[in-house]
Amino acid sequence: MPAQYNLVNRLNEDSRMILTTVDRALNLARANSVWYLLMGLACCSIELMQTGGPRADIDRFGSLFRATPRQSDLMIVAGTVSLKMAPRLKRLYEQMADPKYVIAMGSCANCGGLFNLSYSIVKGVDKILPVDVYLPGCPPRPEALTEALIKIQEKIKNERYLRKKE
Amino acid sequence: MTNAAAQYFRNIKDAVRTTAKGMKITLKYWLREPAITIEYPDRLGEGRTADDIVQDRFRGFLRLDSSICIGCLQCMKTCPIDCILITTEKIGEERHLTRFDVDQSKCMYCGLCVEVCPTSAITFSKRFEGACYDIRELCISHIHQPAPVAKPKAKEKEG
Amino acid sequence: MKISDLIALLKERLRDVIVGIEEMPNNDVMLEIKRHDLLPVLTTLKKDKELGFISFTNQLGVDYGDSFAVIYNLYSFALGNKLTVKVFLEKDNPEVDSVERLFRGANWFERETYDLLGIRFKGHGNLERLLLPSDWEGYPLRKDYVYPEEYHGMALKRKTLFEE
Amino acid sequence: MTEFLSDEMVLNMGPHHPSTHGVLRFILQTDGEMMRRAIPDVGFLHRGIEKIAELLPYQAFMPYTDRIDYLASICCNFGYALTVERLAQIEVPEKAEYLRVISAELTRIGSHFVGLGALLLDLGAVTPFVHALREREVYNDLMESLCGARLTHNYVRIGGVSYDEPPGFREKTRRFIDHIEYEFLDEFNELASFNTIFINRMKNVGVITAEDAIEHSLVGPNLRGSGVKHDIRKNDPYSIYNRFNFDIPVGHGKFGTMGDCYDRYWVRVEEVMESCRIIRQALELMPETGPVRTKLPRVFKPPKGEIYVRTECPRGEMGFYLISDGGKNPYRLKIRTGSFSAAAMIGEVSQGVMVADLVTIIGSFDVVAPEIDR
Repeated sequence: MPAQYNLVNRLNEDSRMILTTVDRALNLARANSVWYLLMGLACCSIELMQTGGPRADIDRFGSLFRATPRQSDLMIVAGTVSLKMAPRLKRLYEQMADPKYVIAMGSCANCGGLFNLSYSIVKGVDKILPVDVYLPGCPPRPEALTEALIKIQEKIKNERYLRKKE
Repeated sequence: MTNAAAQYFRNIKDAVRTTAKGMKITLKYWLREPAITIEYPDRLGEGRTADDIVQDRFRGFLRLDSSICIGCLQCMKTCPIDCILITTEKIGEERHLTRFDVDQSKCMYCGLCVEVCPTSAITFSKRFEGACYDIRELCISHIHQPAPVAKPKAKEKEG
Repeated sequence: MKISDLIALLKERLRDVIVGIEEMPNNDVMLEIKRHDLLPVLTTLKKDKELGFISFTNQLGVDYGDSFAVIYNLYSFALGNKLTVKVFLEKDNPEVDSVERLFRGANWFERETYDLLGIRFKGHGNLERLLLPSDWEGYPLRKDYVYPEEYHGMALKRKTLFEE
Repeated sequence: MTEFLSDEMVLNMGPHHPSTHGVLRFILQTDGEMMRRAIPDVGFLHRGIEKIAELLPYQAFMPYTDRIDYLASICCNFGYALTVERLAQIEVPEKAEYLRVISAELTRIGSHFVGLGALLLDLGAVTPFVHALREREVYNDLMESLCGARLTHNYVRIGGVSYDEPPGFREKTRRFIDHIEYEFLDEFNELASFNTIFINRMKNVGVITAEDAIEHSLVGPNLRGSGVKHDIRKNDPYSIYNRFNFDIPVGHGKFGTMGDCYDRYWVRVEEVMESCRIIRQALELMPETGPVRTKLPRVFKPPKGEIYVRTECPRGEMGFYLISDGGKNPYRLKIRTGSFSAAAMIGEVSQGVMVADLVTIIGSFDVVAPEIDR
């Protein structure tokens, strides 16, 4: 069993033993049920669909797509965000319940990518949303998206969820 | 009345038949060997790495062989979105490459720079994994200390 | 139909209004007409039994620097021929009759041309911006278009990673 | 605003809605379950590709054509390359023509898989979509071995193609199309196309007559679904399509009225079979060796002139109107796409149907958002 799945391996190091354990247990549950919002905007949406498809099968990680922001934890911004779409994207992000994460999938979402020459594109989704993981590729392979999801899971596992307000 | 009853039973028969058909197809793929799913990243199969699941010509991250780069700046000029930055400097007698950065977050993996390179110094690797928490990590430097550029003529003689 | 035959036929039917007619590459005929003749000419092209250009395939606007042009691509199922109709417009008053009533498929094409080039179509039922947001300023496909700096507080420039 | 009937309601659908196939928005004016009007609102993916074309050299614009219709990138590549070649009168090597046709038809198959699968997904049948995606993975591997990318292939170049076929490509392609034609489509039809519920939802919905279809500039499978036998590959043959023997499938009212959603769906299924036929013939005829690319000058300048070239994409006719002023960049490039007029048509045919049928109609037109907005 990999180290991060072990709930009590830091029993002796941490003085706040019980609290961290609850944190870890919670994080384990959270990390393995990351439901993502079906935010397919452009070319990357096909790869996003194929990631949920039979070969990459992202369900293995407990992730499945939701069409509504209210039920999702992760927003995969898959594609080019135009200026007309940006306010809608922001609203969808605001509708998601906390804690929420964002993957900028592909070059366009990272920094505008090949549409840097265009007049109607948001140059990078991090201008309007806080992005957790950047994923290069145009479009990234399903395996690359899987890797990004693992990065999100790692991030969730390292978070101290209950002590956030301190 | 009898008509309606006949229709009712026909519907039941139809439902059973179509469900059985669907289940047959599902069963066929369920029992299929090898399975369609590639269990990236944990179980890729015997001795396989992430590079083996992509095809030979896969256009992944750009890679530079700085020993044969002649510093002609063709790739930088041909890139439509300026995702390559090269600076050269004259140190002593020879021209040195001082900077060869590729912005992988912006790159569209079109291959124009690879096609235009006269010595095939810039090529595609099979690497596709590059997710990171900070976008600055995706700006990849290929030159860490000034390296002398290769001489095009010398290269030709070798070839 | 052969290109030369089509040109002869068009010359016969539209004797008075043709400004220029020439052969284009790819088996196409370019017919240039004046602005106010557009609607009658397209009506003739569509309604004429022999010509029968009933398919409206494409429409675009062009900024030629000193003038605008609207180009229509038509196709005739009966003849199997393509036809390109071109109308030049003045730079300061780009306005032309709408053909939306004649070809219903032209509706969105005209809206798009209006959106991106600012060419107005007289008689169009719903001439609004189609692709860009309704509060967008300027017409992007004009040659003298200057990219905006920001839109609703979103800066449109981004530093490259090399500068950071 | 006061003119609203008491039981009328305005409903917003999209731009982020799973059944609108990308970012497409509809404003629905409904009366209970009946729909009075549906007004499409597009432009959520307007990326200004036509402006970008004016800023880039001819060769450098090629990767952008991939993104016009990401499901059929080779067909778009093909159309653009053909336009420039016809204007500059560049000869394309024999083998490159075959590789182009094979890859374009493969793309058509892959694109229709998503189109058909997504339509079924919208109607609530998730399984056929997953089956279609599974076959698409095989197609993706095939294309990846040919040109190195799964989706945005960027394979066709002005004056040829970028790579020769990889070893074993013919064999793999043959196996793939055999599997599609003789195994997968039968299975798919059994699973979905001839399902009673599916037929009942599709037939007599969104009927378009042939006259209406022509009047509204519909193209491609949407036009053929209404019974108009018009295919650019036959009527205005480009490349080497006139060497192959294939039929144009048209709708004929298989279960309901001619020109309904089922006809448009069925035309696509039959087109997949026709594409398989073309690929099989092309694989037979393709020369073993030979150059695949004409050498062009590094700064390529076609002569001054204007040209309009149409090609048959999976979503219908794709036309490139190119104006060259003799410089190294295009002066103006207009891209006419099939989805553009189809999206306009959705608003017209969805008057007076049920709200749930709108989803059927959108799916049956198989629109792709970037093709509408460009």
